[in-house]
Amino acid sequence: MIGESMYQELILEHYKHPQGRGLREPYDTEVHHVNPTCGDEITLRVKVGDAGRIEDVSYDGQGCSISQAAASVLHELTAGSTVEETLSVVDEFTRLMQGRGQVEADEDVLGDAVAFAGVAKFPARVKCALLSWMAYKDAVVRSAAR
Amino acid sequence: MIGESMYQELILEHYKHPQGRGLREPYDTEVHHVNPTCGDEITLRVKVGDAGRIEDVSYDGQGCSISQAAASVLHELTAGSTVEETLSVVDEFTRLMQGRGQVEADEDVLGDAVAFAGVAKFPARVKCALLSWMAYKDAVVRSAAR
Amino acid sequence: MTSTSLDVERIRKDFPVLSRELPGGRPLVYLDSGNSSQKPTSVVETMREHLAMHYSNVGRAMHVLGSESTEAYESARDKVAAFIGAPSRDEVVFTKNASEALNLVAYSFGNPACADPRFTLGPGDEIVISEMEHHSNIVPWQMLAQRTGATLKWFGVTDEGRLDLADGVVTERTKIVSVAHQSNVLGTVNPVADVVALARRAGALVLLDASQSVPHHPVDMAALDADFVAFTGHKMVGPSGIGVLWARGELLEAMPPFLGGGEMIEAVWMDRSTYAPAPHKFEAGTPPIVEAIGLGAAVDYLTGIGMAAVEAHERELTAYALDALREVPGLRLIGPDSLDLRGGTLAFTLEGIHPHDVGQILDDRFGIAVRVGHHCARPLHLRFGIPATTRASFYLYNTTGEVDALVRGLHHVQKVFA
Amino acid sequence: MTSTSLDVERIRKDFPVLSRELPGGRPLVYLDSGNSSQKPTSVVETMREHLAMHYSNVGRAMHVLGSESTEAYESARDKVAAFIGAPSRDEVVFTKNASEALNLVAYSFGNPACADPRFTLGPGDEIVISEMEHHSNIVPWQMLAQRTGATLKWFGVTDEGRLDLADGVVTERTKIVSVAHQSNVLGTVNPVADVVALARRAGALVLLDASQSVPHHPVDMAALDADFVAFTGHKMVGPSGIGVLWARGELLEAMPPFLGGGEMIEAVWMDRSTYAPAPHKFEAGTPPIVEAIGLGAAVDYLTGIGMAAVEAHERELTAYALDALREVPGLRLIGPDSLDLRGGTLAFTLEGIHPHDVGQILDDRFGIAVRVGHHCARPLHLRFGIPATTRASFYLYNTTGEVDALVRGLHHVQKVFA
Ligand SMILES: Cc1ncc(COP(=O)(O)O)c(C=O)c1O
Ligand SMILES: Cc1ncc(COP(=O)(O)O)c(C=O)c1O
Repeated sequence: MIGESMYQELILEHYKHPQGRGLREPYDTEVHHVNPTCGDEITLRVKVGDAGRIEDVSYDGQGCSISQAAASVLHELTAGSTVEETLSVVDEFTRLMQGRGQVEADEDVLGDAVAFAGVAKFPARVKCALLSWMAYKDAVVRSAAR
Repeated sequence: MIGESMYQELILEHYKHPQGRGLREPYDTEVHHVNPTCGDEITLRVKVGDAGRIEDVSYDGQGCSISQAAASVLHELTAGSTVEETLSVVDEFTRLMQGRGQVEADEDVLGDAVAFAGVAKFPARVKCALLSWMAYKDAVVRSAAR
Repeated sequence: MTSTSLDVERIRKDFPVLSRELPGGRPLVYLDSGNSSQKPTSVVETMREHLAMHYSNVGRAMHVLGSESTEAYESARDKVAAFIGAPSRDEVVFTKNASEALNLVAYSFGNPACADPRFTLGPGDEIVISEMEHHSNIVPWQMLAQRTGATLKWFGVTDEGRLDLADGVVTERTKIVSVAHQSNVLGTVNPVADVVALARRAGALVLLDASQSVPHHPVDMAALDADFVAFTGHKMVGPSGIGVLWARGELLEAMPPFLGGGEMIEAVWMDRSTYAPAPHKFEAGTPPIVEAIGLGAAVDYLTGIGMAAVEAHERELTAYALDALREVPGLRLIGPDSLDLRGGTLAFTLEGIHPHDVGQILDDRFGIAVRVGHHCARPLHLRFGIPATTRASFYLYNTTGEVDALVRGLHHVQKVFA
Repeated sequence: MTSTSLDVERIRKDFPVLSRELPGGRPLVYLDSGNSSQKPTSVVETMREHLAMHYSNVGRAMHVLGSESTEAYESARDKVAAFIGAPSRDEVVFTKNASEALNLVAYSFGNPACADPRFTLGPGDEIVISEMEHHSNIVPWQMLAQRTGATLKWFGVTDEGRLDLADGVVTERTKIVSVAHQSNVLGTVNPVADVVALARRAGALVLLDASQSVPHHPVDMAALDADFVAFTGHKMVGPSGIGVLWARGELLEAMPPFLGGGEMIEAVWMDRSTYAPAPHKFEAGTPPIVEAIGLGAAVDYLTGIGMAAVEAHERELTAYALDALREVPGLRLIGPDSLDLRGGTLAFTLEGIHPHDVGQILDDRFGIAVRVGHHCARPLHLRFGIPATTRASFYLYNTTGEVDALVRGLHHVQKVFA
């Protein structure tokens, strides 16, 4: 009972109908991240346009509902934002996830991603939620470094 | 109190006045044994004469009263016996020492060595009592093998 | 239905956690003993009592506490030796877990300081493992191959989840064959005699990873006829922090030491050392004293129940569970689906639902603890083309009622993700 | 006289064994904490409670018990990191004891699979230790030298029992300098800053064996400025079966893995693996879970008392004991006889009486537990031309009354052997 709150309708919805899934061209950087605890994997591509505006985040992978839904939510949240804006959302999301359930989520910053708040109570699942977000951060940092 | 019985007068006597101590010529075999737990060492020489009669057991070493007294008692017990006779005393002594205090000593076989019965209750000291006796057994086995 | 072999209700009372109510009022249904088992009160209390009232270092100490600890530690070795039918107590080496035991053996190969031809290893020489191994029986050999230039080879696994003892894997160049006695995913019990025969013909040594067999079956070193056997305390109602390597005495003598330090020596000079005889040669430093004593209590506990009865009980549970799981739509069992040569470990996938989600909902909703993921056997999962499975593993304290709970739980999971 | 720094009577109540009556009605006078310390109730009960009610495997398990165990295990790491002032919790690696930690570092040198120039080692390269080391900081380096052809060198020890940092020992060829922070025989606290400066100038890494310092002094990783620090749980009121390696994160990253297996990997294929980041990279298999949790409780206990207070108390005891032992005829102290840079470990010989006999009679007659022998430091004893010493070592629960008992005991021993 306790934790079923983790499986928010919204998460199941994104899992069943993932947004922006599939690897697309063109892209600046492609990264591949793995969660060794469970074998979940994601390949993620980022295309950054003028003025640091994200043009596309495309991805493919395998994993549980949490990791898949998190990627879908990430795709939605990044669309049309600047790298800088998205990185502050990533930071807030990371803070929420690593807060062991003690951190209050900032819904204004997180939007739909707030649905993952329940995951923070399950240390073993935090990595699932973060997989695509960490991959994204890695990808934009590498893009910028080029 | 309990264990002071271990320090029988006889043991202290042998320790203070060791019998046959010192390395002598001639000899058939010399062995060097070490008790790594405490650093006690013994060098022991055996000279076997006709009909398997022990002509001399000479030794030198350093160690606690138990190990020194055991060597002295060994020297006395072997003098003039045959290898075969002494090995059965060694076996009985070993049985007593490894008996964790549960074994009844056979005084007829062991003679003075029966004074070490109390040592068997102290596993860490058993090796001290056995050091010279094991060295002796090793030496006569090697003598025989030559 | 209750088991005919064991008085499970009485046994369950020995394991305090099994009566625990989890947050939210869920009872605990612990089906994760293949990962680590629960501990009976006798083990917990033996450790507590020793730590509180009799503890000191072993071997080196010569006072009352020292002899009490040494006596208890060494008698744990006697108990383990008797439990596994070891020809000699001196063949029982205490390690921190099965992984250390496996690494210890791996590190004894290809060590330039050891000239024994059985343990030399270099380019051209071969190491043989299998595709169903736990990472702890894969990675040490990969690392050994990297250090020495030797070649790592492996037996495949059949679609049914059996070891494929194909020709040509073991050759004249093979120095060591290291395989699981029982797979921690498939439940498969491997044909030890066949593996040993193959290895002997090639002149190779045999290591059995018995981490999943010793806790669940009567296992006898003499009957197995392997050269090395590794297992771990925490999976056999013993504590964490203690494992066992059994090896033929003659091999322990030939092997170079692994960890250097206090207690494993005979004499030390600045520039060289001589080593103590086995088992101490392989037990450097202060050993897991209280953990070994706890393992001794675990072995007493299992012996009191009887390993044949434990095995029979798990067999009944497994038969029951195989039948019950067959009824779950979309469930694919990974591993043998008959009782033949298999233990009580059932790994499966549910069509369209990630094992993570299965495990989490079983836990969240019903307090059912299963393991999800690749169970430290990623290559085996790659072999079956799946990233992960859900695994239920049974032990002496499990009931058919718990199997029923699992099946109900799986139906619920399917409803959530429908 | 009672200590002014600590409420020792209250502390003694935390250690149940200290109230124990030994067979024959002797009280226990435990002066062997340098060998292994006693455990407070809080440590014993934390372990009991965890084993009985919260136990499961860590990391890999994703159910309630799994997250309780993981949380407890990882928070023990946080506690240890805070206790030693580690810049990052990820620099704290759990091992089974200090010996494993020291071997882990030794095995990271000269591994053909690691190209990092700091860790390559071969003929011509040098390893530097000292003559006052514990066997656990000698034998791993002898074995490394044997495997690689490198040369083992060492600092001598002065007659007073100080490290002799003579010129020419550390050279350009030195890759690693590994010395004790505090000697387990002499009590000497070594000048870490000088050793580190010497090593840095030569471009060598520095390992400190802090097995005897971390339990007795406030120790801060940042202040020490070494590269590696090893210590052990059982000497710091923690359980057996758990040790710690601290190392700079950057070095942990550069080092090859030591033990291979579950949990230390990122991904495994049959022919290769990638590894998890530190600390997990060095924690193969099921770790000593309950033992780490017990060490966490030990650290909480020591922190509650305050390490500065522990240090001050031991200093008082040492001052008192140095004075008292000076009065025993024929007693020769091995080690510094002033309070300067020394801890509460007093090793000595009694003219004409073997330490074995001293120890046994102290125990038999008075229940006084001291250690006798070479204390796993045989080369140091060879250096002083003696086979063995008697060693009294103090901890937070000892009293000046116990020092008096020791002195009375020694007088009795002399009477027996007069
Ligand atoms: C200075 C020193 N180093 C290393 C060790 C080894 O510690 P452990 O036995 O826990 O491996 C000890 C204690 O035995 C010690 O005193
Ligand atoms: C088959 C098998 N081998 C080895 C291991 C490793 O055991 P440990 O984690 O105790 O080192 C396990 C369990 O984790 C296992 O199931």
